[in-house]
Amino acid sequence: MRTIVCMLVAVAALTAGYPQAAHGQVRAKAAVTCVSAGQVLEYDCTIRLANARSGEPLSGLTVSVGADMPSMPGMHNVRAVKATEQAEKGAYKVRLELEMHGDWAVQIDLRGAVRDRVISMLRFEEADVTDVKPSSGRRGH
Amino acid sequence: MDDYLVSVLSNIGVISFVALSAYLLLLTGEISFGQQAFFAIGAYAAGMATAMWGWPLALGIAWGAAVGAACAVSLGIPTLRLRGLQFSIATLAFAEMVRILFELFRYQVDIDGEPVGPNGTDGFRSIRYIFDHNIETFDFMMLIYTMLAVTLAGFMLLERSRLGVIFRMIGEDATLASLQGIAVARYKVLAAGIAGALAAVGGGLYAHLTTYVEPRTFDVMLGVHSLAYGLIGGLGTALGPLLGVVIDVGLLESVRLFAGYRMIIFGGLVALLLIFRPRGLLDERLVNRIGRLFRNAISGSTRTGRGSR
Amino acid sequence: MDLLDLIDAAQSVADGLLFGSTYALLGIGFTLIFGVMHKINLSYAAASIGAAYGSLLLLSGFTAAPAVIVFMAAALCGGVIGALVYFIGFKFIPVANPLATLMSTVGLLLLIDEIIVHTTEGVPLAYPALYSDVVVRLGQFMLRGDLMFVFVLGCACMVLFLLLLYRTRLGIATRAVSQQPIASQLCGISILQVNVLTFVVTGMLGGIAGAMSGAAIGMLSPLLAQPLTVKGLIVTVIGGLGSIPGAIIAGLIVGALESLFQFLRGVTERDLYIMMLLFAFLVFRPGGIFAKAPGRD
Amino acid sequence: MLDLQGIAKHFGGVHAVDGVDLTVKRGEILGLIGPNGSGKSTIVNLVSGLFPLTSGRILFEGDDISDLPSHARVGLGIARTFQNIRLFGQLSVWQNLWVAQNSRQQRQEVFFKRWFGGSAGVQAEIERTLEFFDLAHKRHELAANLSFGEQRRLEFARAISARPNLLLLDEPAAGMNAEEVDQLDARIRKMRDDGFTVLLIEHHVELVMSVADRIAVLNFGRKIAEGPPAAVQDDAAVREAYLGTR
Repeated sequence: MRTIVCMLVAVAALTAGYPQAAHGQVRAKAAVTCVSAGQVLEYDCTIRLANARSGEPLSGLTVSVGADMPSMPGMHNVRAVKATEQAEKGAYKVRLELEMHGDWAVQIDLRGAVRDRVISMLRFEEADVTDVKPSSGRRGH
Repeated sequence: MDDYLVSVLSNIGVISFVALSAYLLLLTGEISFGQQAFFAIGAYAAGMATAMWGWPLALGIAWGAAVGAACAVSLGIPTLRLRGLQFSIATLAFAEMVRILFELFRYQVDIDGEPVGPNGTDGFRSIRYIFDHNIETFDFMMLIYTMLAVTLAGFMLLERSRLGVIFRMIGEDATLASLQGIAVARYKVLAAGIAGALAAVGGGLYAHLTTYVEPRTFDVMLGVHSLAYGLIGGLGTALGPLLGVVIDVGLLESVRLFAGYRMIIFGGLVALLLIFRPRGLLDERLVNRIGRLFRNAISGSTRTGRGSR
Repeated sequence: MDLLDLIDAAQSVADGLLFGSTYALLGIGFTLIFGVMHKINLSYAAASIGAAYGSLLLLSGFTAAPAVIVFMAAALCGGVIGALVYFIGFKFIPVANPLATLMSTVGLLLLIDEIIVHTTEGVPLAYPALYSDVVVRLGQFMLRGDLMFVFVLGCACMVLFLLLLYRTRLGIATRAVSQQPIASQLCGISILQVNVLTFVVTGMLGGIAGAMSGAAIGMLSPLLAQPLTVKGLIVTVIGGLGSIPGAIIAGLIVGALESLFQFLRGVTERDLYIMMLLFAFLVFRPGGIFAKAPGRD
Repeated sequence: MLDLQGIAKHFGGVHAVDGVDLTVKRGEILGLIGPNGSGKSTIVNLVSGLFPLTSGRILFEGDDISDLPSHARVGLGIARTFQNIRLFGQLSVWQNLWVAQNSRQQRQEVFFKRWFGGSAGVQAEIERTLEFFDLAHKRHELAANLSFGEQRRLEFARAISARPNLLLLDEPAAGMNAEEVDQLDARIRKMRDDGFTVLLIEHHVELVMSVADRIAVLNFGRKIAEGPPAAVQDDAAVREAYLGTR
């Protein structure tokens, strides 16, 4: 009983000290297209960033791109690479070096005027890269 | 601090929770291939609490832990009476059931004009708590490690307590333990419940760390790895599984010592290590020996202290 | 449900039953190793897939090798991998520690799987399907030639295997070791020899099962190892740990049910129901379909 | 104190114990002997609740305990040792004794003391037991690292720590040399003087004859004789069981 009371008090204390949500923050969305860069497992990706609500392109940000395999959490954590901004407004380019073919969660971290993280699920195969389609089961038999 | 280092350390911290969860059950002699199920339950429950219902993070994670513990207890009651191997397979079946249920689970609400919530195989995206509240990744890492430190302190206390001794007794010889008057079934369910809560805390943190989860994150491999951490690191102390995580995620994966061949090394390491140290690097004997050294050092110093008086 | 649906359902059950022979073979392998060592070899299904890959490697020099050769090569590779698994994962690990062997075989599972991923870069390879152009029609109902081939081959392997187990000296020694290890040692049976041979034989069986699943699906992928491991475990448990006839029947049942569930409810839910079946068996009937009365101790 | 009423245990077709009536009175040492496979160990296992009875009843201090799980029987004060030593090898000697201390007295301890380190009284009692069994210097050693003789003593000490009303000793002299048997003899006598009730199962006939107040003899799962040591020694049925028909 005493333990339960202690736990409740601890939870209450933790909740009280919490920051409030900063509303009205800019939320980003990203369109990612990747093509094979010639080398096996190397891909050139173009990222077009935009304000999720207004749709206007987001430029002048520091963008770093990492990748993780959802099927192996925390195991294939590819070191994040800085993306270079392109002439086209809101477009950034990056070269990814992956460890194996398959589904990757490309993780785009934005810093600067907008701080956000956008996740894009892509299937990297030998020839091409496709979006992971909704509810694509990976198994037959 | 380097972003990459922060992300690796955060991963190590989060995975440690699952490793500790599997370790606790290993102490009571049960091999569970299903701790990833509670990791998943914690991740979804905590994610739903913060992203969909707007709860604060601490409450969300506590809620995830509670749901995880409740599920673990209700799984433990029918399965813990099974013999070793059958229990392992039952937990495996349960974990797969949970994973598939999450593949079928769709429940989204509209937040800021965007559907948020679990969406079948696509998973549960935009658990954006740390971005909405401007929490730096470094601060979140510190949060993970604070909670890990608290958990470890709890384990240290457990090891010195009667409860820890009872868990180890059950693990070594359940029949003999019951002949010391220990209600084995009750303690096993208790251990399963705590283990479920721990894994769920890890899951809650993981969901907020990566901002997305999807069902296949929680497949059998995660559970198998978390078991292996305890066995590599050792079953003598709670530091063992942490050592296992550091060796695997920290050394093999992040330092890129063996580049893409990490899993081969890992698999081989598990197979070979068990030949030479069946109870891991930090096993009971080693821990006992170190403890004795400490005691000798302390008693030695008090003895000389007395002598000088 | 009208007649057409009924025929479709029956069709999927028949397909599943035919494919279930693969599960039955895997189940036999798991069961036999469990019988002799009293340990589960979790790397078994991965080794089977590995053997199927090995057969492709062995025959990579020859273009379009005949099917029989492909399967024999798979069996050969399976035998070799089986022996390796025994020496790495079982031989030197203390018998008294069941946990250690379980994990060492998990380690081997990861090892084999990852070696496959690395040598093939994770890309699925085509596997020769056999008699895929043959279809036996009975009105609306039809039997696929490749599945029938798999089934016939599976049955032949089972018959051969049972003959080996019950009619040869090796088989008798194996059964003796599984029932009375110490007594059989005193009778002059070398446990090491029997163990190695058991792993080789079950490895060959697994190799054939791996080749069979490759042939039935038409391709090989490292992603197959995990579901096949799970299916093998299910079959072993439902068949009652240690019962060979149980494993055979459970393999066919699981194959048929799986296919039926898939027909009725789709792929995702199929796996859910199979897992629920396994869970229910463990909780309510842990001894499997042919549960014996509990003996002494 | 302990009352076995027609207990039987069948394993498939094997009638390991087949309708035995036996009474252990408070404060006595009852020796239970019999040839190999006569069902002695099965009786201990039945009394400690390792497997269920096929038929019959077990009464302890007048209450039927036939259906109680084994940990509850320990709670009532029935402790035992094993024919082949069973210890918690990965735990220290002290820990082995600590958890075995499961008497009513310990249940009354305050929460903190009970789960962390034990109260002064409990600690003192463990120390006393350690001294009595000459294990005090091995207090922090893992049980697995002890010598055979020490392990036997630790097992004995652990059974005593439960402060049992009834102690079941399953072949405590197995594997001991003459000197150790003498020590054991002395310890069992001391325990009777301290008010323990003992059911002693033993192969070592001299030891039983020397310490037991009464002796019961089993053969093929049935009781064939019961009485004071001298009387049992002269019993024709007993001689026949041990030596075969003349």
